[in-house]
Amino acid sequence: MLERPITRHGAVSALLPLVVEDLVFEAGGRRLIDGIDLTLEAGRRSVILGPNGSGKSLFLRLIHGLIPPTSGRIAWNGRPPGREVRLSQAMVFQQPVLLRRSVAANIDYALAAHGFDKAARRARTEQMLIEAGLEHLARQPARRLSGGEQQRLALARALAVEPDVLLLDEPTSSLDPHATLRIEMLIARAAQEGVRIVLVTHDIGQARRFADEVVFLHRGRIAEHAPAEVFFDEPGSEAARSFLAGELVL
Amino acid sequence: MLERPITRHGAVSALLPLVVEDLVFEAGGRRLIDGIDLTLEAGRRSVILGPNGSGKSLFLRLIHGLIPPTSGRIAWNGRPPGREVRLSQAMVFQQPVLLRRSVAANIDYALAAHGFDKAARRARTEQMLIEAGLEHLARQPARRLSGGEQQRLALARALAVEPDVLLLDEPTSSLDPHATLRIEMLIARAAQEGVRIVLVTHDIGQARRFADEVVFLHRGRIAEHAPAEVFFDEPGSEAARSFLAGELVL
Amino acid sequence: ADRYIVVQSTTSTQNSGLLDYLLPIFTAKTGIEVRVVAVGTGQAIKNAANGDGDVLLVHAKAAEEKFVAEGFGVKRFDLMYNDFVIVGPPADPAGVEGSTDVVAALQKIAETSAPFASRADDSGTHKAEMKLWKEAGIDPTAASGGWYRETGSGMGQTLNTGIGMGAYVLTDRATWVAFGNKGDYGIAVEGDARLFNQYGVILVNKDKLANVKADLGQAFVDWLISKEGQDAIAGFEVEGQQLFFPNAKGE
Amino acid sequence: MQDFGAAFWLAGELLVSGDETLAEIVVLSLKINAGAVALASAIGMPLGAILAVARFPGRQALVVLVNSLMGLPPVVVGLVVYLMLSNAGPLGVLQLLYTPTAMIVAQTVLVTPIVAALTRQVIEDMDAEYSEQLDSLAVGRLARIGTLLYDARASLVTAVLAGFGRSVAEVGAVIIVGGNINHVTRVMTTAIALETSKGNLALALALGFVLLTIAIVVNGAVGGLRLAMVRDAHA
Amino acid sequence: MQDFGAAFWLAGELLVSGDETLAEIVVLSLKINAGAVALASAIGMPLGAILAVARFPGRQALVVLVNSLMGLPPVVVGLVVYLMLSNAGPLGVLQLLYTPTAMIVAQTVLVTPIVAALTRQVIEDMDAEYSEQLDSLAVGRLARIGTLLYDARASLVTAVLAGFGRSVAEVGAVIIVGGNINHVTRVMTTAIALETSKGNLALALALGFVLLTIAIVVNGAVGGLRLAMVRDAHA
Ligand SMILES: Nc1ncnc2c1ncn2[C@@H]1O[C@H](COP(=O)(O)OP(=O)(O)OP(=O)(O)O)[C@@H](O)[C@H]1O
Ligand SMILES: Nc1ncnc2c1ncn2[C@@H]1O[C@H](COP(=O)(O)OP(=O)(O)OP(=O)(O)O)[C@@H](O)[C@H]1O
Ligand SMILES: [Mg+2]
Ligand SMILES: [Mg+2]
Repeated sequence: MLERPITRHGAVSALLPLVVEDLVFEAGGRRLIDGIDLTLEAGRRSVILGPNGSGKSLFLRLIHGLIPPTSGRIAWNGRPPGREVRLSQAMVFQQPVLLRRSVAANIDYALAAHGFDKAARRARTEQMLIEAGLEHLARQPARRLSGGEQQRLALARALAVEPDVLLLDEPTSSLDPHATLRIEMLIARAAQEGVRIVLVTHDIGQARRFADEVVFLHRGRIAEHAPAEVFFDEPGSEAARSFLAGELVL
Repeated sequence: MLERPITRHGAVSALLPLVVEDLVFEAGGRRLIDGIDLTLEAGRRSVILGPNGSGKSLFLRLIHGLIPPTSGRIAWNGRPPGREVRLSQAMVFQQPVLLRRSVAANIDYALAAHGFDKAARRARTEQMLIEAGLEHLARQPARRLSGGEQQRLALARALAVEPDVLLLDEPTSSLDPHATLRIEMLIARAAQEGVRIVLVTHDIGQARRFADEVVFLHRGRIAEHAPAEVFFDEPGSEAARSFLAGELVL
Repeated sequence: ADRYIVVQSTTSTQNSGLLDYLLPIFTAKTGIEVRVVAVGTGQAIKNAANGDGDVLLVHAKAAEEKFVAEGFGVKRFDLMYNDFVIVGPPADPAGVEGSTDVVAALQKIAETSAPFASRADDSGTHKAEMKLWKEAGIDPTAASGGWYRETGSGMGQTLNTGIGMGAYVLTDRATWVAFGNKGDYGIAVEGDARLFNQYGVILVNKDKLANVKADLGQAFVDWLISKEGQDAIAGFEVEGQQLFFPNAKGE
Repeated sequence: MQDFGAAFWLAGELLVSGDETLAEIVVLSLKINAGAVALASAIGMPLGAILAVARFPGRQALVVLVNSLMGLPPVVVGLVVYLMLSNAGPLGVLQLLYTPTAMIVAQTVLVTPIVAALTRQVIEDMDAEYSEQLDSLAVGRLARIGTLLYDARASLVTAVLAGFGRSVAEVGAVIIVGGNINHVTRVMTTAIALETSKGNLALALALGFVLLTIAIVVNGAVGGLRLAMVRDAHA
Repeated sequence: MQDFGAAFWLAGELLVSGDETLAEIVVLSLKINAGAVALASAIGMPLGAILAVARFPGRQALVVLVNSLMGLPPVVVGLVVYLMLSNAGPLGVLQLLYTPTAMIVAQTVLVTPIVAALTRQVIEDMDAEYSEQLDSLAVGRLARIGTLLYDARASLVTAVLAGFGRSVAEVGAVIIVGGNINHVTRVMTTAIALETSKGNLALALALGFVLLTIAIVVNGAVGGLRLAMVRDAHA
């Protein structure tokens, strides 16, 4: 089972709060992120909801520092996102990008990038493969895995490096119901151990099970940012109301 | 809205029944599809369920003729799968493969491949974009779409060619709840108009809403093949029971 | 430009600038364009034998006579001559500078194992060189890779190489005088009658090779060996020095 | 070393002076290379794509052969073309020897394997992603090759530029089949070889710099086109 | 045309007879080409990968330059190396002119841009997929380049083979810096050029066939390696 007694990168809250101010991202002649102001405090589990194309993935990539914003500020406890900050973070992409190597080598690679030594890598890789239910596939080429297996591997790789912040972009969309529950438990445990989790999902059930607070994105803006009870029981915005009702949101 | 009064390729049942006999597929030293016997009749909506890595995607690719089986027979109303047969079929892959072209061009391309003439292509592309809620993205590069938008485009492209058989591999895994319902309606209407649908999904709710019959795969074998009511109410196999209960299935 | 002929020639006539000087005079007079393909002697003869030239202009008498004897050429004419010289570095390791006895000079070079760069490409120049070694009673190829360096290249390239490695080189005077990369080299051996270098011109035989432009080619050969052509050759100078000496006997 | 300085000066002078002989040579070089690269691309790209996509016995051997033909010695190609076009050869009646056409033919033979081999690699990589989707769409063989070539066009530019590089730098083949005839078949590289053999090293170098300048201009233009392509290729 | 037949015969005879002079030439050719391709790959691959990945002002210009350098005329490279290594040149003291080492240097200069330009293309295509994931893993610059080169190794084989093709076929540069000296610096291509200038076309062709046979053997071996690579590269 996942042992995570201490985080490798010092105090858990070292990267928090995340403060986003007037964030704008434009591409292809469209304003895709349209002035987002947001503060994420330590110690909570945030879920980002929103219709397809509302900018959830872009938002994660922006705060992770993978793409430069058109304007606005992003600060992790005062530090702009960059390699230093990312060394204490991990992200699971909506579409897993696996290296052209074996399943085990994919995890080992991430560990090496984060400075784990050889012995630690070996042990941790094995442990993570078991957590993700992939131990029987350790020597298989990663890119030949089934969709769900790929997603589990991406998650195992992200958890392996013991991040302080975990950004998850629909991490269970291809998982079977049982695997979904199991992964949710893994994530929940990490959260308990102090990992700051930001989860994008379309699974409202999952959002309900997991969220302390909800950020609802709509057309590149924050339509609502509220504690989970408030959001699910009495959403403040029209867009969120109709989203939860499964109605048309454009 | 989608108009589909007649199918382009003659009698709807021309490709049915699908008869699969003793199908085996091996790769990487493993037996991944392990002796499947199955007959799919016309006029029903089949859902394939099973845990990650049980062989659902491989099975779809096999019957679509995308990969040659190690042994066994596949016959669509007596004809082996091949280009001829595929001309009356369409498949939505678990991970959409979009051409390096615009959104509209992706649909137009599929239509051209299926012999639609220029005027028809124009009209149908526009119609499908509206169906999929992508009309405002028509000129965008397809590969820059959001995950959900990509999945919708792949679906629109598959529906566009008016197939007689539609193979869907988790087509709504990245869709928001509303889009999921909308796409389900599109698929249901196609089914009503006589399109034979085979759907792989991990969304048990979706399976319940949609299935006439369920094929439950487990470790490359058919653990159960039953009418939907039977499967969901009193599953015959241990594996299916625990799958539905969200328990450990290995 | 329909009225043109192709001349297969050695590189010395081209590299020295003779043809650039001569041909416009001929073309102005007759309206016949002359296209020169300047290659190794062997290649020139082979090309002509394939019918890919109308006139052959080389300096390897034995090979030329064979060419005519086999019916590829109509008739061989002496055209002009110049002479070979041995060029060498100022240090003169073999002590041959100022010598007019080429055979003795070669013997000295061999004795002292001073580097000598040979074209070794079966060209007219190379054949002349081998003849001289034979007269000196030496088989230099035994030392190939040692002091005797077979460059397997054209005259210009062999000069570049020889000068680069401080070797003596046998070259025709015309190429040498016009050569642009002399470095600190100078002529070490010259003036021996055995260094005589005869050029010949041959019209390719139309009876054997149907595509030959016999009329135009004949006009060129005729002009070259005419008084006018011969005078033109004599008039060609580089740095105030006459490089070719006409000696056609006329028809 | 003074040769370098002299060569730069000379190159500058040559470029500025608009020397007529030089202009003639440059234009002929460009014509021949453009012709050869166009032909080689027209043959090599579909050939490479077919090799990438088709599955038939002996395919692997053919791939090795095409890769090997990137190492065709220019002199050998020159000789073969010469023997074909020579008056003594089977195509002698065409009277193409010592013409720019002959040079284009020889260059095309040299460049085609390069374009084909590099295209095969690019298309094979792209087909790994597209293959099953195109199968599913029941795309025919010909259309498939067209699709892959079209969608990979931004990457294929480099293959064509590699072919252009070989062609523009090449001397061994064109000097044999062209004959380096002044005003008729003299191109940049044969002129460079000639000046080198005359010992005019500075002039040879200067011509080399001019040639390189031309190559840079061509590559820059193509590079610009490619960028535009990538921009609306949605890559 | 009888030349072709004669050439085939001769080539067969040469290959079978185990002619000593030929063996010497073949061995030297292989040594020089192997050395040059190894050096060019060691320089060109990282260079190409850096060009593919790094973002800095002037990068686009550098890409154009490297692409252009694929069109470096061998004679010019030969001249430049000659002027550097000649006794009058800055590196004259090394006494490398007319040695195999000088030939390796010249070939390396010629081949490096080819490997670099083709590597850039391959790595750029792969980086389009890997880039954000590697960023997310906080992979450092150096490690990133290593990763991309390693994961793309099956595709990079073609780039190296293209370099080998250029190197093995090249004559213009090696004849200038090597001097084509019998028993010292004579390689296949310079031998072919020599036999051509002697008018021994059949022998020249035969040597060409021998060279091509060698190229095919090398490519076949590399192709086999590559297949094994792809198999466990999980591509
Ligand atoms: N590089 C880009 N160029 C142009 N448009 C882009 C680019 N990246 C994203 N977009 C557009 O920005 C919008 C938001 O994209 P994003 O991926 O953030 O959506 P999302 O909220 O994650 O949606 P989904 O639920 O479908 O994953 C989409 O409409 C998408 O088409
Ligand atoms: N080409 C291949 N080589 C080796 N193993 C393969 C190959 N293709 C698939 N597999 C393996 O076969 C098994 C079944 O794969 P498949 O993609 O059919 O699963 P699936 O049922 O669709 O799972 P998921 O729900 O995760 O999509 C997996 O364990 C996968 O790793
Ligand atoms: Mg997204
Ligand atoms: Mg699957």
